[in-house]
Amino acid sequence: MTTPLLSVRDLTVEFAVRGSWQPVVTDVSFDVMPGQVVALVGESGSGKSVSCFALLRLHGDSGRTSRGEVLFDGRDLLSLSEREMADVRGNEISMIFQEPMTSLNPAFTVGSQIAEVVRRHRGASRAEARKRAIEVLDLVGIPRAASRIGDYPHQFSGGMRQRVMIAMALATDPRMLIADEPTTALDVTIQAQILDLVKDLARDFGMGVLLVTHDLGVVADACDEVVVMYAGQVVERAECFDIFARPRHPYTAGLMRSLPRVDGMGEIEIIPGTPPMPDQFPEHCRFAARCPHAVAACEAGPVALEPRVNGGAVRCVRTLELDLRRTPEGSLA
Amino acid sequence: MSGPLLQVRDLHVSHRIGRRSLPAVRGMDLDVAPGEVVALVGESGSGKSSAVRGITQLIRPERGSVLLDGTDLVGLRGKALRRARRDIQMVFQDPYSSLDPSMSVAELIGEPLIVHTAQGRAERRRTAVEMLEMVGLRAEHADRYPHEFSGGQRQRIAIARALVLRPKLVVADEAVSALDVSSQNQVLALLQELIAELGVACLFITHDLAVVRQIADRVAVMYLGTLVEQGPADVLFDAPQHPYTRALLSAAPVADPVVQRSRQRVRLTGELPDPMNPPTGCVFSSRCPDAIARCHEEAPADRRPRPDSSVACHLVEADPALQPSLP
Amino acid sequence: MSVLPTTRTVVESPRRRFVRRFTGPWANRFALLVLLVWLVAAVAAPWLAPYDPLVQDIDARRLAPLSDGHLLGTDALGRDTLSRLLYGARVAGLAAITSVGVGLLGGLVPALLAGLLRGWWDAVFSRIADALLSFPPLLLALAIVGVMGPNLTNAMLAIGVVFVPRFYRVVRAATLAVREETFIEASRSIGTPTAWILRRHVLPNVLSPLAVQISLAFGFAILAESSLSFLGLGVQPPDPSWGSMLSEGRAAWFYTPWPVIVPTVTVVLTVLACNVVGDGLSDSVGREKGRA
Amino acid sequence: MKRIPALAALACLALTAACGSSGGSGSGDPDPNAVLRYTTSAGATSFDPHKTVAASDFIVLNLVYDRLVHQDAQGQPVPGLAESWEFSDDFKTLTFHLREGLSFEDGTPFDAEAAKANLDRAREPDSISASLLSAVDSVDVVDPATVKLNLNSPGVHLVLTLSDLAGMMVSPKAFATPDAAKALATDSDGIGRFTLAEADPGSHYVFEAVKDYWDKDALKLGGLEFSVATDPQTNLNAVSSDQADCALVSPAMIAPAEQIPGATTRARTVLTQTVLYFNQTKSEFDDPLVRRAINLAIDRDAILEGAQEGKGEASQGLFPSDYFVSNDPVADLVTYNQDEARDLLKQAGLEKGFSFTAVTLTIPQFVTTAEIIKAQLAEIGIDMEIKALPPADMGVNFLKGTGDAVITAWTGRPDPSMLFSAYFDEAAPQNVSHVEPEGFDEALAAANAIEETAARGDALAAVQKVVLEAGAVVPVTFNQVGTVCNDRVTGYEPTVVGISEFRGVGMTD
Amino acid sequence: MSAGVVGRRTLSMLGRRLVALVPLLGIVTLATFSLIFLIPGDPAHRIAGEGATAEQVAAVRSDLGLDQPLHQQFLTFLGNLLQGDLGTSYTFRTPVWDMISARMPITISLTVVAMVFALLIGIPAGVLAARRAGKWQDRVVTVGSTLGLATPNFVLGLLLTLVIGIKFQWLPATGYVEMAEGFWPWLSHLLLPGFALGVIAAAEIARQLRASLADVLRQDYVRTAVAKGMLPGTVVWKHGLKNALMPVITVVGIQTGYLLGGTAVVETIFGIQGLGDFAVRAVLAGDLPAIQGMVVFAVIITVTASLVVDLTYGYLNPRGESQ
Repeated sequence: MTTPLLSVRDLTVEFAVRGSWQPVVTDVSFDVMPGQVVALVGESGSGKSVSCFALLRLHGDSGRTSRGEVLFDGRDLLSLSEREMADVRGNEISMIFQEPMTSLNPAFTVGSQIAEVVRRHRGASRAEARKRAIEVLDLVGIPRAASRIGDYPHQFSGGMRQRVMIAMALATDPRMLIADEPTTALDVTIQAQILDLVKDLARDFGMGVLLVTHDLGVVADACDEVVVMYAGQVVERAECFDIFARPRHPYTAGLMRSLPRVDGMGEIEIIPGTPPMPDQFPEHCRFAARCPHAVAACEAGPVALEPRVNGGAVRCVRTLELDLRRTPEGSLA
Repeated sequence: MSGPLLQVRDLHVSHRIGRRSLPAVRGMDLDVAPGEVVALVGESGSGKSSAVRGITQLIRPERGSVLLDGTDLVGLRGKALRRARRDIQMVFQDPYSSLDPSMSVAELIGEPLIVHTAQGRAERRRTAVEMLEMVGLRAEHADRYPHEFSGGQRQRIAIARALVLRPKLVVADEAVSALDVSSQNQVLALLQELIAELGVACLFITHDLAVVRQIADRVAVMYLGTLVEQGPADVLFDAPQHPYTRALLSAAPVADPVVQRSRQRVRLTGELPDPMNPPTGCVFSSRCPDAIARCHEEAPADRRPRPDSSVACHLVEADPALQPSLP
Repeated sequence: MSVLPTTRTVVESPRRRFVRRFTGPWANRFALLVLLVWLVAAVAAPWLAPYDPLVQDIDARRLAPLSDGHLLGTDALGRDTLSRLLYGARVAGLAAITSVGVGLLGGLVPALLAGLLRGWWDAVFSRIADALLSFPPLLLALAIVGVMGPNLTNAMLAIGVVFVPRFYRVVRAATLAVREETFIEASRSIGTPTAWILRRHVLPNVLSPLAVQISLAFGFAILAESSLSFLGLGVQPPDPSWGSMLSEGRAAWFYTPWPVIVPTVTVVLTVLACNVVGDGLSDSVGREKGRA
Repeated sequence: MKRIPALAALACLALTAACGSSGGSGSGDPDPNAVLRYTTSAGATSFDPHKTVAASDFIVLNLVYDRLVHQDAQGQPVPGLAESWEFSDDFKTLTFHLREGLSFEDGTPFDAEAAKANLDRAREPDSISASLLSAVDSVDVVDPATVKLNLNSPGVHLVLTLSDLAGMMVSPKAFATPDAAKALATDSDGIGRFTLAEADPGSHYVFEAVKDYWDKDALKLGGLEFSVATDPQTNLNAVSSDQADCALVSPAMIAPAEQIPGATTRARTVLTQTVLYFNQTKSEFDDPLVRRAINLAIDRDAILEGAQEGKGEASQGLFPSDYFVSNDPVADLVTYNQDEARDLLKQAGLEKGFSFTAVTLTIPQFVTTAEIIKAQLAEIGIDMEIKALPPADMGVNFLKGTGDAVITAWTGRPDPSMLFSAYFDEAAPQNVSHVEPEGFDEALAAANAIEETAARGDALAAVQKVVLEAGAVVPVTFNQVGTVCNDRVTGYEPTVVGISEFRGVGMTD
Repeated sequence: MSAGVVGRRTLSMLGRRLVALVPLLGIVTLATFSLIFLIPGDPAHRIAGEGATAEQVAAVRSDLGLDQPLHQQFLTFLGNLLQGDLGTSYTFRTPVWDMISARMPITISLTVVAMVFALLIGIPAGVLAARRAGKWQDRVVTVGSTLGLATPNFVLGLLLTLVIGIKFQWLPATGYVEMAEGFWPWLSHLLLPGFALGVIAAAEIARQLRASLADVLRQDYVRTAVAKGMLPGTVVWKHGLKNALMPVITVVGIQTGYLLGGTAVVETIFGIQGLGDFAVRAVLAGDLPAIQGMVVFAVIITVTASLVVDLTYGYLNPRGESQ
């Protein structure tokens, strides 16, 4: 196997809450290989977005990375200077966001916003940058790209804006793309188009993609590897087909089963309660309070992320005792 | 049961934008039987929210009738409309803005009682607490304010408020789409349980097909202001007739890689046309992968492939026995 | 159905939350204290003032503070500065209250009507407000005073007219914003009568931005009153106003700076307090930003 | 025929220190092209010397209009446009010998015809000077260089009267047109040291020196810029920061002005007096008892102290204490005696008091004076409301009927009789109530028939007694007036009349 | 292309704004005309003077056309106005327009200098505070601007004349000279009054910019710019500022009116004979034509300012017209 493009090790992010630092994300580790699409899955508040912002150090003054390393091509991004980091952003690692409606600057034309990043990182001339902008807009399937680079973001629909965002992210031929809920705000038919585009780009350009989402449907559709987060921790990490077929963590299983499916398969089950807030994270298993399989051992102390059967990792003391597969009848075995 | 509870006929709703009028719903027929859950599905811009507002008279429809239990809501004004509203209550999409932040939970749940009943303060409070417990909150929550609750909890409050008058119909406008997976589930289950228990009919508006499948008895699919297909949920999901319904279903990913990656997909190109100038002929003709020349020229009439469903598409074979005989 | 876990936040009504947030920063508490002091001074000036503010004592002119029973000294005519300051607070307070009252009278109701009814009302009222807004504030006040004659009542009236379009705008915008809120639609969907919606949902939510404007208007009114009096267009001599005290003291600040320093500090402090309270209000009444 | 000894010696009596002071402290010769920047607190309401309503306009107008007679700093008459003059023995004819070869700004030659036209215009009923010239019956042109005034009564006072607005010469062409009054209001057309080059009425005036002016000693400047800032402090600031070369100083400003480095303040007690003057047709002022009561209710020392920083003099009558007209006859009329004031009010049936409105100037000194008067009148039960108006139109408004009384400054007049004629003569436009004290005409005529100073002083003192017994005015304080100039200014000397003519003032580099 | 589109849109917006001005100016003119009815009692009587005889009052009445029907009076007023005839000042007996036009350059100079001060101080301060939100720099700016807003400009003016003008003699304490006499003499006379006048506007701009920029810097598109690798300066001054300037421009428009009003006080203190000084004199004298002329003129200035503001909106916000 090749070496990972991005390797995240024990990433811990803290946020200032009423004057004290609260860990919001604890010991997150995963790898992304070139050409691979890795999904970071979790509900809101699970720390998935915080983690991916921390990779590019985009979490403003109120957050800090207190531990861990983010190795990109062997370089630790967390030890770079601000200026060096700025050279990485948008150049070697690009990022797209959830809200295409608000992620583009309304005051500048899309052409200038794309050209800007080309000029910044490639030192291209105005004309070259403009040419590149047309090229990438064309690549992401914007019709009549040459005539649309003079338009402002508000003149594009949501799906088109997300394409523009992707075009902007691709303009510098980055080796890695971080996509934070790129399809959540879009209609399903448009969502499918965008997902296909991302998949194609990963495949065609050998780009590593980190796809942050809460939608297991999106994961099932597009990803190679899945990292499931709950309450600021990675609870399970595995190859896509395997994790869907044989989830090893009760939360993963619960999440999959709580989801209504458009194909009508399976009975819906509900995870009772709500996830804990960062200031209520327990020392022991963070899912124990909601876990149908919880036993006394679950509350004995911190649970480590252990290697998982069939590869990956899982954070559950009972993982080997439980069979969390969905039976054909849709009930627990 | 005799006849539908809600009978919508030829509903037209427009929005005024400056001096221009933007048609959002153009001719919609829809029935909801007592105790039935009907889902109205569509993407953004399909006009489903406008349809809801036209049905509940939050916007006065341009044309058409909305019969609730035999009374036409269109044209009702003042007191009569207010009285009629007792039977048709709403749950809104955004649980953050649909509850007045300056009112306590008990006041919020009690507000419909002030309007429609002669209950005194103490009685209202008792009723409110009852409702709170019914939606899984506790009596001590009654004196708190909306901002102290999570989204799921707020939506429970909104449901309590909608059900406190025991209406005949609850209209839920994207009631769970702003919620997280786990609370979405909880709220959905609660809603399902309560409407079954109270025998309330529900018009459920959403863009999420998976949710529809879970909750709906019947489904109506909207595209650009018109219903393109409607029928029993199982039938519609298993054998969608309209190309748009098919596209919609195939675009919604299934959370199972094995199934998902082996599915046949109907790829749509392009985006929703401008509602100010819809395509000629069939509204879907500009994006339809199966469109034939006729589709661009003539708007299809509703066809009935089965007694309980209808499709507006030239390519669908109608059951001749069910086709209304033309004069 | 399962019972939910208890919510994490402490039980707190919006009013208590507002009080907690508002009284949090020391600047707000200090500003409130300043305004309170002046309120008491204005109300109780006749009892608090050690001397008659008009009584002259040519032999005790321009005394420095703390001399001869004059806590803040005396002015060029031997009048007690403290007493004049206290009575000046009345003038300032009266000016502020009257002008804000005029502003509210002229601005609030049309704005609610325009915001709720839209259409014709909105068009007419908004045109008038625009027209009023195109008069520079102090000049409009000057013109009114110039035509009606310089005295305090006219000056206050004039400043009030300045506030009308400003209040109008704020209230109209807030009404329009509230109108768009889903909870109004939700309430309408229940069948709530319009008057009830107005009273129970619109007004409370319009009041907070208005409160902010009012406290800022108080500051401006005091500033404008002192400016007009400084120019001799407000309070007529010998009645004390902070602005006229400053302008009188100014002729002789060569001899002693006190008659200038005292009213200056007073005006600055009071206007500062009004503005701080306004800022504090706008920070405190805002809806909970973060979603629970 | 004898020349009237002007008020030379008398005037100097008032000056004491100032008379001895040297002109300017500047060194070197004045630069003939220098422009002096002067800032003061009032401009001109009109450039029509005859039809203006403000006597104080003289301050600006004297720059552009020469008079038949000029005054020196001590108030003595000196030749102006008339090289000399003489009376007939009975003082009923006054003959002026005019300077020859002069012409007006518009080129019209200055001759006896022109002088006659002006004198006639100054005697028209709507002229401010009409009452001052009521002794003149007719004006005859004797020859192109001689005019003769035929008088109906002895006219000793006329010489100095003609050194004021009354004697200013305007081009006859300018006032021959129908809307002369309007045109002259904003532009001058005269004969004098300067021409008006630019005027922003009420705020800024630029004067250019006339080339080859006949009196080389009087004109040492290339020009004069007049700026008006109502606020006295602003005027001082202008000199402090070298934005002006000279500024008017009023009593309250003398001490601060003396602190300005590189500048010299020259001020002296002058004939300019703060008064409270009644509109006898209004409020309770038709009753002489009331008017006299007010005269007694006022503590003038307190006002001198409070409003003028002690600079000047508390009035004991209409003239300063060392003036040639004695205040003795009115000593018990102009004094501070509240008991008697109350008594008089009681006699007038007003023991409960009354209220009235006094207009005054927006200038701090006057506002303060008014405030003190208000406080003092309150003690005898009279409630005075103060209404402050800007200098440019306070007088106009008062004359139009605004206010029941006015607190203002009467600018010094070269001849005491002018003061009497201007404010107490029934016909005088400044006499707002058009009421004349009984016996006034006779007393004044008698004074104007006496040439010898001491005797004339006594006669004028009698006029004063008539006026004050009628309570026609309340004298308050005499002012110290002067100018602060930076040390480049030479030759400045304050005049006893209290008006800066800038005669002989120059500037060094 | 974009420039053309913006240009055309701007032009059409300008057109619409100009059309919208018609009713506005109509109301303003009517209001100005109506000032005469605010005169307590009979205006003719007031103008003629309290002691005037009945004939004199009648003469004034017919002179001013007050005996004509109201609509006629208004039409006359409007007609004169359109011809630039603002009447003749009662006090100075000079056409009001002449007086205003003579003083206009002075006051406009002063206002412009004040506004330049306001922008030069307000914008960097606002940007600094927004970038360092919550830090000591932010607090300094906040305290400074709050203080600036609360300080009456006459207080500041007095202080400046005394300290800078007189004590240190660094700058002239009073007066005004025309630019024709040189740029520096002109500017130096306007620095102190301009500062005294502009501080409130500077404080307002700083506050507004701080609020809006802090808000903009939290926007998704700013995060996008950072994620693109844009350097902090570009992010703030390009992406942030252009969006944050909208409310600031509004403030600038509003402050133009306040500045114009403030000249009344500032010109009095600095002995500048501009329009503010003129307004104060007219007001003190109750000189109705002068007051009316003043008001009309001031409205024209503020309306022009708001037009400029709207045009700037068009540039800053390609989405649409105002707000």
